[in-house]
Amino acid sequence: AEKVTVFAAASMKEVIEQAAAKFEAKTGTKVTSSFAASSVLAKQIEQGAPANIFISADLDWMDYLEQRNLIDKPSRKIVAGNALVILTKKDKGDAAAILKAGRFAMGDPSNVPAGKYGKSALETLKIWDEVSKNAVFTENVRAALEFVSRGEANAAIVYASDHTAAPDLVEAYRFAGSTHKPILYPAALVGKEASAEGKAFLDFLASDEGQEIIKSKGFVGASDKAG
Amino acid sequence: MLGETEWAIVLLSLRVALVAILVALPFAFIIAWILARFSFWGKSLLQALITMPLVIPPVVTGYLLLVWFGARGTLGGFFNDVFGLTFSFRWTGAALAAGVMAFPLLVRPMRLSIESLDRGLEEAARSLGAGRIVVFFTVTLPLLLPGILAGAVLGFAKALGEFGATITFVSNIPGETQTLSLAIYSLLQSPAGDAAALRLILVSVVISIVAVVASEWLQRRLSGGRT
Amino acid sequence: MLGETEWAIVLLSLRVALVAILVALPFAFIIAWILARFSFWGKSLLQALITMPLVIPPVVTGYLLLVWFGARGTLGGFFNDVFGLTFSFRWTGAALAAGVMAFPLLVRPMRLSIESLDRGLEEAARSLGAGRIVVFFTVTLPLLLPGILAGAVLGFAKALGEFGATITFVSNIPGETQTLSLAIYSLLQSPAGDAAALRLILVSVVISIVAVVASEWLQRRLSGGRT
Amino acid sequence: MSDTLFVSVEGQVGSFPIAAAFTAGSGVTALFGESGAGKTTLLKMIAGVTRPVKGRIAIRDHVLFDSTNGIYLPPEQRRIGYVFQDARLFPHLSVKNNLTYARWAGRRSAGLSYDRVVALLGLGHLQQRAPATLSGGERQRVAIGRALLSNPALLLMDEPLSSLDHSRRQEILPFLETLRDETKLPILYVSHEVDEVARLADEIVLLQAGQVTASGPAETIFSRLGSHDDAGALVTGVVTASDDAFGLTSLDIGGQPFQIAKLGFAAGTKLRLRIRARDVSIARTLPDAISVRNILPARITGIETNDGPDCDLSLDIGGQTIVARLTRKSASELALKQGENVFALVKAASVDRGVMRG
Amino acid sequence: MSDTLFVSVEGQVGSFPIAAAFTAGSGVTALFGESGAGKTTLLKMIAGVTRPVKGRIAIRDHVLFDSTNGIYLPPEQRRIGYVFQDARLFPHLSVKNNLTYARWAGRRSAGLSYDRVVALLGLGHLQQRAPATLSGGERQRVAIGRALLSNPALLLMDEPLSSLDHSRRQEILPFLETLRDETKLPILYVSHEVDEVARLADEIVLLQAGQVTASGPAETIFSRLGSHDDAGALVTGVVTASDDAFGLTSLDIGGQPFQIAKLGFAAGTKLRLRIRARDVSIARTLPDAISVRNILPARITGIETNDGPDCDLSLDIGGQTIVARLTRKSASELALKQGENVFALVKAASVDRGVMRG
Ligand SMILES: Nc1ncnc2c1ncn2[C@@H]1O[C@H](COP(=O)(O)OP(=O)(O)OP(=O)(O)O)[C@@H](O)[C@H]1O
Ligand SMILES: Nc1ncnc2c1ncn2[C@@H]1O[C@H](COP(=O)(O)OP(=O)(O)OP(=O)(O)O)[C@@H](O)[C@H]1O
Ligand code: MOO
Ligand SMILES: [Mg+2]
Ligand SMILES: [Mg+2]
Repeated sequence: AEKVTVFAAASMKEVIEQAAAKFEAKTGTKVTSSFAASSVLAKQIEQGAPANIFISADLDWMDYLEQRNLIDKPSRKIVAGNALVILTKKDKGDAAAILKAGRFAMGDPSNVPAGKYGKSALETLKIWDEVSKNAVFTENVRAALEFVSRGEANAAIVYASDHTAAPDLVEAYRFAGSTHKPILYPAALVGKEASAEGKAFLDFLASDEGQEIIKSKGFVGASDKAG
Repeated sequence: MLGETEWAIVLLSLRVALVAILVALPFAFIIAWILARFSFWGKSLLQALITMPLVIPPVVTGYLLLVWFGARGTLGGFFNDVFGLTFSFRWTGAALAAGVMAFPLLVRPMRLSIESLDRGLEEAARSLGAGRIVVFFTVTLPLLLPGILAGAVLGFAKALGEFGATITFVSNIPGETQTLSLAIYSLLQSPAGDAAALRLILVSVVISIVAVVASEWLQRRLSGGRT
Repeated sequence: MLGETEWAIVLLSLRVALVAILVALPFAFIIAWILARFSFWGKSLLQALITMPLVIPPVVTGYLLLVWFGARGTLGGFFNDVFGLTFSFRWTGAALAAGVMAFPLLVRPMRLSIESLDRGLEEAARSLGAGRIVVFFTVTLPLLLPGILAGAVLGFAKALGEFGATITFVSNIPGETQTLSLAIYSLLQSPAGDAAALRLILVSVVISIVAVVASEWLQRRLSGGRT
Repeated sequence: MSDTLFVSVEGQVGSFPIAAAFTAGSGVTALFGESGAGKTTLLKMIAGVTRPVKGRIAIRDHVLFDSTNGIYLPPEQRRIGYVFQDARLFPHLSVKNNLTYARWAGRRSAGLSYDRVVALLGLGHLQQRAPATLSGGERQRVAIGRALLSNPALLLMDEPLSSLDHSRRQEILPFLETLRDETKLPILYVSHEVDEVARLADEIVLLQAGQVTASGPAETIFSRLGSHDDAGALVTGVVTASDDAFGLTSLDIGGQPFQIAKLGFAAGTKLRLRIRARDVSIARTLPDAISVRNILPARITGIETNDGPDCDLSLDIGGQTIVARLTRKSASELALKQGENVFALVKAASVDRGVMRG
Repeated sequence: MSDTLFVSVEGQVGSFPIAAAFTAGSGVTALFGESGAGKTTLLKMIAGVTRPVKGRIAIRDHVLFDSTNGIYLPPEQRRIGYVFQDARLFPHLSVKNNLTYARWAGRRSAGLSYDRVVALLGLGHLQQRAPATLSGGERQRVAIGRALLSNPALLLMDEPLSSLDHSRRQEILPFLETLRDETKLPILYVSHEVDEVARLADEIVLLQAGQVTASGPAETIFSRLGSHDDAGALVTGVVTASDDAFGLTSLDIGGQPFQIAKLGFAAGTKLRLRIRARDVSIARTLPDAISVRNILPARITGIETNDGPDCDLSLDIGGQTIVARLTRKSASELALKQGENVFALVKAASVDRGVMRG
C-alpha cells in the first residue's frame, strides 16, 4: 500500500501518532508525519512539499492554502476542536484574580493562535487592559507550561489539550466557548489529485475511532464544536 | 522608513547583542587563553563543553537557561541576591541567551590566534621592563586583535540572529525581550506578515553589514603597515 | 540503549552533518582564501554576506532556502536538471541547510589562519621546485590545519545542532529529514517525550565531545613537535 | 669565463627603488653592499619571489624574466637554490623532511647525495628534530643543506654562514669551492665577510642604495672592498712545483718564485692569491736567516698616506701590483720613495687563506 | 676587576642538558662555542626566559635566580637588555615605538639618549617604518637599539653584529667599548667572530655541549680560541710614550719596547695586545733596513708541529708568551730548536686591530 504523509501542527503530534498506529494496523498503509508550526507547514506545501494531508492549528493557514488552490477543497473538514484554559500550580479561582496576581504566559496574540483566542477571551471578559501588562508571550505551549512549572509565571493560558503535557498543573479556569471564536483544527487533502490512502486516513480521523483518540488527548471532538 | 515600534525593536536588539558580546568577550578570552596556553587533563572536554550551545538545539539551551537562571533557578537566585540582576523575562536574559549561544564562536578564533602568537615577542617585551599586564596590553592584545575581531563579529552576528534559546528562556515580550529575530518570527507566523518581516530582515542585514565592514576597517587600521 | 528509530536518527544526523561539512569545507576554504589573500572592492560586503546566515533568524534562512532550492525554486530546478540532485524534503536538503548555517563558522577561522600564514615559507617551497599545487598540499595546507580544524569543529557542531532552517526548509519527516535536533524538538512537544528527548540530547552531547576530542588529538598529532 | 648569469632589472619594494645590472660567470659572484643596499631584494627578484618592473634575467640561454616578452617564470621553474637570509624552515616537517623537500615535493632528484650534505653540515643527529628546537646555527645549516639538495642551476646564498662559528665555516667554505669547481654551478653570494668573499669570489658586484656601483673580476674590484683593515690585493700565479715533505706549493708570479703553505695543486694550475697589505713588509737589503719565505724584488709605484699612522705602498712585482701597509714612521726611516727598488717580504703562512683558483 | 655577574645553572631544553658555571667582571665577557653549544640557552636562562632546574644567577648583590631560596625574578625585574639572536621586533609597532618600548611600556627612562642611539645605528630614516619592511641588517640594528635604550644593568647580546656589514660593525664596536668603559655595564657577548671577541672581550667563557670548558681573563683563554687561522696570543704592556707625528704608541712589554699604530693612550695605561701567530716572523740575526718595527729578542720555549705545512713556535718575550707560525720548511732551514734565542718580528701595522684596554 502507498504511504500517507501528514503535515500537522505540532500540537497534534500525540493524536496523529496514535491514530497513525491504529490506521496502519488496520489498513497496512504506513503514515509518516511532519510536525511543525502551521505557518511553516503551509509555506512548505506552497513550495511543493510531498504532503498528502495538512492539519492546521487554525483556520487562517488553511485558508491561505485554499486561496492558492493548493488543497482539495471538498475534502476540507474540521477534525478537532479545543478549549481554552488557565493552568496554575494552585487551586481554581477567578480568571481575573489569577491573572492579576502576577506574570502569566500565553501565546503571542499577534500570531500564535492560542494567543489570539486568549486575548479575545480576556477582552470579552473586559480584563485585557488590566492584565495584559502581566502577560509573557511564548512561541510554543511547551515553554508556557515550563514557565508555570518552574514558577517563573503564575499561570498559563493554553488549550485544554496541552494539560496532558503538564500533569503537575491544575486547570484553574476554563474560558467559556462564547468568549472567543471557536477553536478548530481543519484538515484537508493536499493537491488536486488526492490519494485514496490519504482520503482514507482523513476519514479515519473523522470516524468514531479517530475522534475517540482525539478526545483522549484532551481535545474536543469535531462534532462537539465546543471551545 | 521604520515605525516607532520597529525602531524600539532595533534598539533593543542592538542593546541585547552588544551587551551580550561585551560581557561575554572577556570570559571567552580567558577561556581561549586557558585552552591555548595550558595543558591539563580534561582540556578537550572543556573545549567540548564550550561548543555545546552550538550542538544541542537552541530550544534545549533555552530550557536549561530557564532552569538555571530563572527566578527560581540556583544561578538566577544567586545573581539576583548578589548582584541584584534578574534575567527572567528581561532584556538581560535575552542578552544572557545571546551571549551563551555566541560563546563558542567567540572562543575559537581567539584560541587560534593565541596559539599562533609568537611568544618570543612577549619575552622580548618583558626583557625590556614591561610587566605581564603591560606586555599583555602593548604586545599580546594588539597582535591578537584579528582573532578577537573575528570572534566578536561572528558572536555579534549570532547574538543578533539568536532565536530559539531566547524565546524559550525569556519569551517574546514586546519592548522587553522581543528582539529583531523574535519579531521577524512573529510576523512570519501570520499570513499577512511577510512585508513587515521583510523590512525587519533588511534591518538585520544592514546592521550586520555595518558591523562586518567596521570590523574589517578596524583591523586594517590597527594592523597598520604589517604585512 | 538506543532503540532502532533512535539509531536511525543518529545515523541520519551524522550523515547530514558530515556531508554538510565535507561539501561546504572546500567552498568555505576558497572563500576564506579569497578574503585573506586578495583586496578587492566589496570584500567587506562579501564577508558580510557570508555572515548572513548567522544574523538573520534561522527560520528566515529556511524560508529562503525553501523558495530558492525547493522543487519550484530556480536553484532547486537547476540542481535537479543538471545534477539530478533534489533538496526539497530530502536529507540532502537538511545537509544543505546545515551547510549554509555552518558556512560562516567554517570561513572565519580559516581566513584568520590564512592571514597569519608566513608566506615566506611558500616562497621557499617554490624555490625548491614545488609547483603551486604541491606547495599548497605540502606546506600551506598542513600549516593551516589548526584553522581548518577549528572551523570544521565549529561547523560540525552547528550542523548537528541546526534546527530552525532545517525544519523550515525540509520539514520534520522521520527517516528522511528528522535529525537529532528536530527529533528532540518533537519529543519536547509531547507530554511524555522528556525522557526520550533527554536520551537524544545526551547522544548529541556525546557525538560532539567525540568530535572535539578527535579534532584536538588530530591537531596535536599533525602539528607534531612544533611549539 | 663566459657569462652564465645575466641580470638587468628595475623595480621597487615599498619606497625603495632598485635598478641593477650585472653579468656573472660560472663561479662565485659576491654581492657586496652595506645593510639596506638592496642585496636581498635583488636575490628575491632573481629567484622569482619579487617581480621587477622591467628588465631581463637569464641563466645561460634560459630566460627567467623578460619584461619585453612578458616572460616571468614562477620560482619552481627557475631551478634556483635559495638560502634565505632568514632560514625559512618548514615548521611542520622534521629536519630530514626539510632537507629532502626538493626531492619529494619538487621532484628534483639528481645532484648531491643526501648523506654527503648531511655529513658535511653536521646534521646527522638532528634529522628527526623539529625546526623549532634547533639553535640559530643549526637552523641555518639545515637551510643551506635544503638548498644544496635541490639540484639547482644557480645558487643564491644570502649571508649563509653569518650565524656559524669559524670552524664550521671553514668546513663549509671548501665544500662550496669544490661545488663551484666540480659542477660549474654559478653562485651568487651575499656576505659581509671580506675573508669569505676573498676566498670564494671570482667576480664581485658592489651594490649601493639599490644601484650597482661596480662589478667585475674579483681582482679588479677587490681593492675597493672592505674596510681599512682588510685592504689587500689579488695576484695571479702559476703552480710550478710542490714540496710534499713540507707541504708547500711553489708558484711563478710574473717570473718571481713564490711559496705558499698549501698543497694539492697540479703544476700549471693558475691560482689567485690574496695578499693583504698588512701582511707585507719591506726591506731595503736582502734579509738573511729570516723565516719569511717570500722575498720579492719590487718597485714602489705609489705611496698613499692618510691621516692615520699607516701608509700604503703599491708595489710592482713582475707586472702585478700588491700593496704593503707600513707605519709612516718606517716608511720615513727607510726613506722610501716612488720608483725605488726594494724587497717585499710576504710570509708564506699568511697567504694560505687567500688562495683562490683562477 | 670584581665579579659582577655570577652564573651557576643546571637545566635542560628538550633533550639538551646544560650545566654551566662562571663569573664575569664588569667588562665584556665573550661567550664562545660552536653552533648548538648552548649559548642562546644560557642567555635565556640569565634573562629569565627559560627556567634552570637549579643554581644561582646574580648581578652584584641582586639575586635573579636562586633555586635554594626559590627566588626566580621575572624578566622585567632583571634589568637585562637582551639582543636576541632573531631580532624579535614588535610587528605592530613602528621602528620608533620599538626603540622606545622600554620607555613607554617598561618605564625605563634613564640611560642613553634616544638621538644618540638612533644616530649611531643609522636608524634616522627608518623611524616611521614597520619592521616587516626592514632589511635583515636594519632589523638587527633596531633590536640592538631597543636593548640599549632599556637602560639595562646587564647586556646580553646574541650574535648582534652577524648580519651587519664591516663598516657598520666598525662603528658599533667602538660604541660598545665606550659603553662598557663609561657605564661599567657588564656585557655578555655571543659571537663567532674571533676579531670581535679579541677586540671587546675582557673575559671569555668557552661553552661546549652545554658545559663550560674554560673561563677566565681573555689573555689566558684567548690562545685556545678560534680556528687555526686565528690562533694567537694576548700580551699586556704599559704605554710609555706616544709619537704624535707618526701616530704611534710605544709600549713596554716585559722590558722590551714595542710600537703599535694607534694613538690616544696616556702614558702608564695598561694595554692588551692581540698578536696573531701568523703575523710573527723569526730571524736568527737582527735584520737591517726593514719596515718591521718590532724586533724583539725572544727565546723559543716550545715548537709544535702538526700535519700541515706550518709549525707554531712559543716564544718568551720578557716573561710573556707569544706564538709564531712558520712553515715547517723555514723552521728546518733555520734549524730552530727549543731554548734557542732568536728575534721575533712583529709588524706594528698588524697589531692595531688587536689593541684592547686591560
Ligand atoms: N626542544 C629541544 N629539544 C632538543 N634539543 C634542543 C631543544 N631546544 C634546543 N635544543 C638543542 O640545544 C642545543 C643548544 O641550543 P642553543 O640555541 O643554546 O645553541 P647555541 O649555542 O645558541 O647555537 P647557535 O650558535 O647555533 O645559535 C642545540 O643543540 C639545540 O639543538
Ligand atoms: N616595504 C618596504 N617599504 C620601504 N622600504 C622597504 C620595503 N621593503 C624593503 N625596503 C627597503 O629596501 C632596502 C633594501 O632591502 P634589502 O632587504 O634588499 O637590503 P639588504 O641589502 O639585503 O640589507 P641587509 O644586509 O641588511 O639584509 C632597505 O633599505 C629596506 O629598508
Ligand atoms: O716563510 Mo714563513 O714561514 O714566512 O714565516
Ligand atoms: Mg638582506
Ligand atoms: Mg644561538
